[in-house]
Amino acid sequence: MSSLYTYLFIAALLFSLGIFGVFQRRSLIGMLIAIELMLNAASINFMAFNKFLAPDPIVGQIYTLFIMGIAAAEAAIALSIIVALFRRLRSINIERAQELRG
Amino acid sequence: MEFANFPFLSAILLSCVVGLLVILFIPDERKMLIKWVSLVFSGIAMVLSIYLFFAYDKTKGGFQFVEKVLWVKSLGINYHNAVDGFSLPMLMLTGIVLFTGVLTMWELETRVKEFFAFTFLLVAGVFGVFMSMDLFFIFVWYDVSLFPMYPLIAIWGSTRKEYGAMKLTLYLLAGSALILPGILYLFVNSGLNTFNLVTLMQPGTFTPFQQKFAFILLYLGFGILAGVWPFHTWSPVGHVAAPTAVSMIHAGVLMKLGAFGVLRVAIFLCPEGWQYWAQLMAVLATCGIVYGAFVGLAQTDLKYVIGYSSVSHMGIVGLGLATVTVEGMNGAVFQMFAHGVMTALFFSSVGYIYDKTHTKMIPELGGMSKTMPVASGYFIVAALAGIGVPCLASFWAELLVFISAFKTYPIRGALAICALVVSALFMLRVVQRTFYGEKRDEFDHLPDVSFGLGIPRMILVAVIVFFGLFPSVMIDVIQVASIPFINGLP
Amino acid sequence: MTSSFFHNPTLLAAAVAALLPFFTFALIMVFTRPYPRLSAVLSIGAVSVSLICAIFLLGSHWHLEEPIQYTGKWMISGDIHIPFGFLLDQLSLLMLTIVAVISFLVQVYSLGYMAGDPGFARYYAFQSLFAWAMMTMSIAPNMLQFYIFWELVGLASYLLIGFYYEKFSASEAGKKAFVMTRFGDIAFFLGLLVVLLHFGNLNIQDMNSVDVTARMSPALITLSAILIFGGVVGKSAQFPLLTWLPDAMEGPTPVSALLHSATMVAAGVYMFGRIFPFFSNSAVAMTTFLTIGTITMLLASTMAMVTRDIKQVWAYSTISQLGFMVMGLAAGSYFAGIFHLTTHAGFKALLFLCSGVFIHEYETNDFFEIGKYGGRGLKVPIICMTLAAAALSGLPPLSGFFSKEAIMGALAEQHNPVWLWAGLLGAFLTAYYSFRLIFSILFPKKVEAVHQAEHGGHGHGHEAGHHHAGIYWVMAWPLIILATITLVLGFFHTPLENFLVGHHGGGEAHGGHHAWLLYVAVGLALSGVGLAWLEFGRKGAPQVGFVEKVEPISALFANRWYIDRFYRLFLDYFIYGTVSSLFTRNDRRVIDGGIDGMCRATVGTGWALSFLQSGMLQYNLMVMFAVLALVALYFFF
Amino acid sequence: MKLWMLFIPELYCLLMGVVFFGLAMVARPNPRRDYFVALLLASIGVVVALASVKLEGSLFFEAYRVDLFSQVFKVMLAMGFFLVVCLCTELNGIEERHHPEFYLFLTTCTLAMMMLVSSVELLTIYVALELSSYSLYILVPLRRGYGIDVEAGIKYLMVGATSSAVMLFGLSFLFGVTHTTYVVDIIHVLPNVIGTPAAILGLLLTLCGFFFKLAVFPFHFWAPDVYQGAANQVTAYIASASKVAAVAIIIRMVSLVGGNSQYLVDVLVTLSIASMTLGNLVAIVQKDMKRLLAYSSISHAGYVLIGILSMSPTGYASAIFYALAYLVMNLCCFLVVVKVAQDGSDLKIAQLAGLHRRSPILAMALMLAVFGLAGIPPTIGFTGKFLVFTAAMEKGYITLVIIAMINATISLYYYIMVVKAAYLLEPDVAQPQLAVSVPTKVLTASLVAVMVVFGVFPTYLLEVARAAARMLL
Repeated sequence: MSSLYTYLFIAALLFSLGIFGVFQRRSLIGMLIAIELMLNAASINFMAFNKFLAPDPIVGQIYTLFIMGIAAAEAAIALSIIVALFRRLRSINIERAQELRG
Repeated sequence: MEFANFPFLSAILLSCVVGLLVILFIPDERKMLIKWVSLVFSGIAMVLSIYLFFAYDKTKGGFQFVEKVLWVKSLGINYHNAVDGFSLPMLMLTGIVLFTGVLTMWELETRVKEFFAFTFLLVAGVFGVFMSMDLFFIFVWYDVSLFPMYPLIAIWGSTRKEYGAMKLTLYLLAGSALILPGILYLFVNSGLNTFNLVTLMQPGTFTPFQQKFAFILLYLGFGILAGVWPFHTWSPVGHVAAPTAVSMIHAGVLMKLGAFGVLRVAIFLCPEGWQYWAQLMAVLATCGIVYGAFVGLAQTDLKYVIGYSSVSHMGIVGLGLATVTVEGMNGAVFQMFAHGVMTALFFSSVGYIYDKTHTKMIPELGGMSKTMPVASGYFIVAALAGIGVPCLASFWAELLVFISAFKTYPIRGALAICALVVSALFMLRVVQRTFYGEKRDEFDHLPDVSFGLGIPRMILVAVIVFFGLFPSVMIDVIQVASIPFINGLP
Repeated sequence: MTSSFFHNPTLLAAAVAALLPFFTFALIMVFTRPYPRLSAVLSIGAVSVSLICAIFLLGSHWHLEEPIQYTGKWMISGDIHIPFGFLLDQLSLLMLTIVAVISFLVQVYSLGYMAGDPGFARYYAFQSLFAWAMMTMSIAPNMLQFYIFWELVGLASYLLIGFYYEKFSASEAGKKAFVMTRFGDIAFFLGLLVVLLHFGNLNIQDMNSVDVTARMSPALITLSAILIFGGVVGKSAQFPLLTWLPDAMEGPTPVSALLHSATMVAAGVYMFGRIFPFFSNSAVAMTTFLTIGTITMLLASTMAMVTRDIKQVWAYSTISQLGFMVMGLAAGSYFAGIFHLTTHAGFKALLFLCSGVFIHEYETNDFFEIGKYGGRGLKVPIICMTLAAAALSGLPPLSGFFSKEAIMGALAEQHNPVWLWAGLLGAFLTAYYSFRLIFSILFPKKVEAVHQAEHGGHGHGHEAGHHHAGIYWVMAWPLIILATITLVLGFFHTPLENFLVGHHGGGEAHGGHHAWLLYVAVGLALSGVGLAWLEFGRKGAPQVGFVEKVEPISALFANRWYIDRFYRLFLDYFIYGTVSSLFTRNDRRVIDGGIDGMCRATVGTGWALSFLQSGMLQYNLMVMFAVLALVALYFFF
Repeated sequence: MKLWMLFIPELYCLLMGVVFFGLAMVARPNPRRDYFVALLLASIGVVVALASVKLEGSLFFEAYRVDLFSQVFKVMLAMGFFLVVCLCTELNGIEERHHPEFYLFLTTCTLAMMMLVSSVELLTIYVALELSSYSLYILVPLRRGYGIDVEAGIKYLMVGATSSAVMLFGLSFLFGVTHTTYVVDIIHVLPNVIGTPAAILGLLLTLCGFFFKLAVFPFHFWAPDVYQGAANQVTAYIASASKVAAVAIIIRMVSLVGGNSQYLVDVLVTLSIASMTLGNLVAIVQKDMKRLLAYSSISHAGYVLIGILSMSPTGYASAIFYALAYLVMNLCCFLVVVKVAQDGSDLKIAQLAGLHRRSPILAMALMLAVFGLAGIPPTIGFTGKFLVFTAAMEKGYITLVIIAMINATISLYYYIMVVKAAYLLEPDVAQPQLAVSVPTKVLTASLVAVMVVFGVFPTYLLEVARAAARMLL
């Protein structure tokens, strides 16, 4: 069971779920979480490839750590903008933000 | 010649560019100063171009007054100017039309500075195309000469000016959308890493297939500007919208740019493609001749009439080029020159009439010969030249083209010749409706062309008559280029 | 070359005769337009110099053996050589003289006729242009040069016919003349091109030599001959292009005189004569020409029988006489045609100039009116006109008699007698309509005093008082000279024949062969005169012609057999209504509309695509991933 | 030479960031002071970048390479930064107390991009890219008083975050296929395995992140909204400097393939045509100047891709040249936008009416810039297009070139509409003369001069671009 493809499959599933979440959630927070899922899929990939294929054993772990850190920063920025949006629209529903188009 | 090393060609270009810069630094309010500066610089350009025409050594032939400076080494681009029998008449034409155009716009009062600045930019481009021997520069100059048309028409024009200007500019630049790929195609396939026309035109540089392919791209691209049927509709619309001097330069010179491009780039580089597509060229040209004449018959706007007559006359140029004969080429180049001068005269007199009466609709005019005998006289001379009356320049051109066309394509040639009746009919119809008949009282008080404003028109008439009486002055120069070229064909 | 040029009096004279009027034209147009008198002096001076040169040339080459040809290069382009030069042979010398004489007389006459016209200087400029074009054409050595000046003749007549440009009908007539003759010219040009391509040369002497038959197939010769003859049809107003000529009298009367006698229309017949040997290579073509000439002659005669306009009568008579000339030439008699051309030039100019005096005096074109106003009071013109009309009718011993007899003789040589009968009928009709006019003026119906008084009061305006006598005599002298020519020219029949065809005209037909013909022809002419007398001349004559009594025929004739109507309809419905408007609509809708439609479609696509950028973020993301998926799919398939 | 000297431009940016951070700490806002400090520092930054052009070497365990390619881009970035700072005389779109932060984030973004162009290791690339993106995410909603800025900001962020997630996923595959994260090693391995689905998927997904930066279709959706929503100066920065960095990194990534993948070429051709066409067509119907420029930037992304997809040294060189040309022309346009909309509002095209009277020099600059964008000689824009097309033609992509030229013609339509507004239309209400200060005039004139002079004499820049492109291989 524990072959490379298992992990890749899980990662791909996770990634797809993330994409699905991005499409499906109207709440900005929900979309943000979905994006985190996609990032995690990438992390799993890195780890799996590192474990099964790469000569240097720690590259994948370093990547994952970095991804986590950067995702945290991203979440912080996103949340701050979401807050600003909430102040203006009294909502964090993306459907409300449709002023720019065309 | 002691002046042999003086860069005459660059001097012509510089007189335009320097004129442009000087005008840019003159304050808007000094209108007279701007006009005088324009006159002086355009005069220099004209004198130089006429000098070149007569200084060209016909016995030696080939490219003369060569100037060559390496420009971009890695792409093989040179600043390379030279003239031969084909470009000399064109240079002279440009010089004359520019000078007379500047004089024609002497009464302009709105946004004078910008007008002359754009005009000089445009003309610099035109001169550039005519003298350049490098494909890159030909294309650059070509585009430079096109885009000032937009502001020139849109700002100073008349009937539907924005529409006309937009249509013209887009249409013509769409043509360059075919030219650039064509040029690059040739550049890449030559494998010589050079844009130099003289190097590329050596026989055997391109395979027949490449020539056929590139030729059609270049022919259509340049042909749009030459008003090749059915890509001609920008021309009447644009002419109608444009102000007088711009119409003069545009119909007089710019349309020749297209035909010259076909000659200089397409035909020079792809002679086999030329021979292959000549049939098609002849068909389109004949269509243009016949069609232009018939459509001109139904027009009620003076400028539309001239626009369609241009389509018809440029068809003659196309037909001449399509014959692949010495006479045809001579006739075509001569026709470019003759038509240029003639159309300039046309537009300058129509422009004057329009300025004074504020109409160019034929039904609203009438009896203008009584009201403005001189202005009408100039128009009538132009109309007669347009009909192809002997001893006016375009007669010879048409004669040569028709003889060679009849020789090569009897049916199409005969059709084109028959269109002469129609063109006579529509020209005379216009002359009759506009200038003859009862005069109209509402135009009584309008002044006729003054002596000063008459000068440019006199120059044009003199040129038409001079080359009508002494066609060999022109033909001898042209065939210095055409005979070796045709003889060198594979 | 220049030195030899100046030492050779022949060439010098030819050059001066041909080119001087052009310089006058240029001078007047550029410099002396504001000075009418100076312009007239210049123009008349030039034409008189030309006249002197022409007469000198004619005199010094009366016994010319070989034609003198001088050519210089005008333009050479590749294989096409367009020379400029002179071919002096009998025919061209004769023509040169005719043109010079008539031009000179007309210009002198115009001093009186055009006096006070605002366009006086312009008039003389155009006259000079006309003279130049015609004379240079006459002596052209090469058909290309011939064609070029042929066109210029057309131009000059356009300018002169439309001289009174404020008058709609005048400018219309000018246009009509130009376009209709242009129609013929196109055929002419095409014919020349056929010859040029297959024969390789347009030198008149070469075309007239026997080389042609060797180098061109008979079919080609016929084709090119018929095409070239198209030019004659246009210029000489032959059927079916004959309707421009009657309208052309809208120009000043002296112009009509010039046009109808020695220049414009004569050019056509002259061209026929010029390359007569070439034409006679093709029997088919010659028969065609004969037919055309006959039809023209008869049609024009019938038209002349019903009109009331003095100038139109002469115009129709010109057409019918041109028909005669073409018939004569086509029947194979070179001399007959040219001789009739010569005599016709004289008496037709006379007729028009006389009419001009009447018109100038009474300011009407209707000859019944002129008669009522007392036209016969003007002695010189009426005598001259009667004389000329008699010549026109072919009454002996006037010039017309001799030339017409020559033509009849030639027609009698034809196998088919139809041509001769047609010719005789024509002669009868000619006599009838000429004298219809003459008698109407001579013996008007009861003169009403009112008209006289009215006329005397303000009939012909301001100039009547002061310059009347002077102007009258300026106009009268040319009449007298022409009348003299008409009287005596007939007796130069034999010398002229010797001059023209003497040495190589072996098989020429001669009036003498058919003595009976002479009597028949004269008899018919006289009976025509008699009929006219019965209807118009005698006391209490009804002054209504026999044709006019039959309404439909009269209408048919008066409307020129509806040829004009047909052209009008053709122009309106076919050219303007169908071709031109179809093309225009195609241009606006299809070609231009297509371009505009493309532009609109582009903008429309842009507008449609802008909805892709919906405000909804997730739709955008979906598009993004969808495209990504498509790209990935493309890889796998 | 010390190793840290290779890092000087970045260090200098860091220093600038520290200064602005300090200024942000100071309580009382003083826009004039902030502006002059920024201008001074930015101009020195250009000098520093120029001075370090010749440096070569590598840092951080080979993860960071300093060569002509990267240094040229750094100079462009420093120039772009400097020019954007020049536009900040009337920074009315952003609240005064936020000015130091504005400069701070501009600086960090520039720093990140400088690092991006030098990065030759996947993680470094990722980090640098994210840093630059995050700075921009914050800059966009900084605008004051306009409801749309936050919406634009959140859309930017969401699209950006999604794209970078996709890119990361792709990076993981690249890592999996090549077993390394160093570009140098990938260059050796990748061409051999580029036929495999995993490799191609990895590369494609990786490129998504960069396409997002460059606003290539279909990753362009943020561009119009962000251009319109952000403050004018921020938009200017996004439109110019950020695009240049994106071009650099895309060149770097595509060159990994070594020209072996027809599939990748097809994809790039498709995307390039789609970008050009979509950008040009939609731009036609725009009313807002910045939105129009956004769509124009989408189409220009397509043109740049033509150079890149040629996958030849000349192609990369032409793309570099094009990026520079685009930087200059675009900044010139934004200069006019900023100066005409002095209150920091959005500029409608109709508001340009009468510009030729209000300020002839701005009108002329606008016309030249716009014609340059349309690719009309003798501007640098034409030369850029010419080079790009030449490169494509050398590979025989004639259809692509013809389509691109037709697109250029279409684009001319809306560019001319801009010129028409500036030169032809008269405003409904008479507008006062625009006060254009002398420095602005000098700036305008020099931008125009650069556009024309390097359009006519492209040799020098072209040689630099070629030398830079040679560094890649």
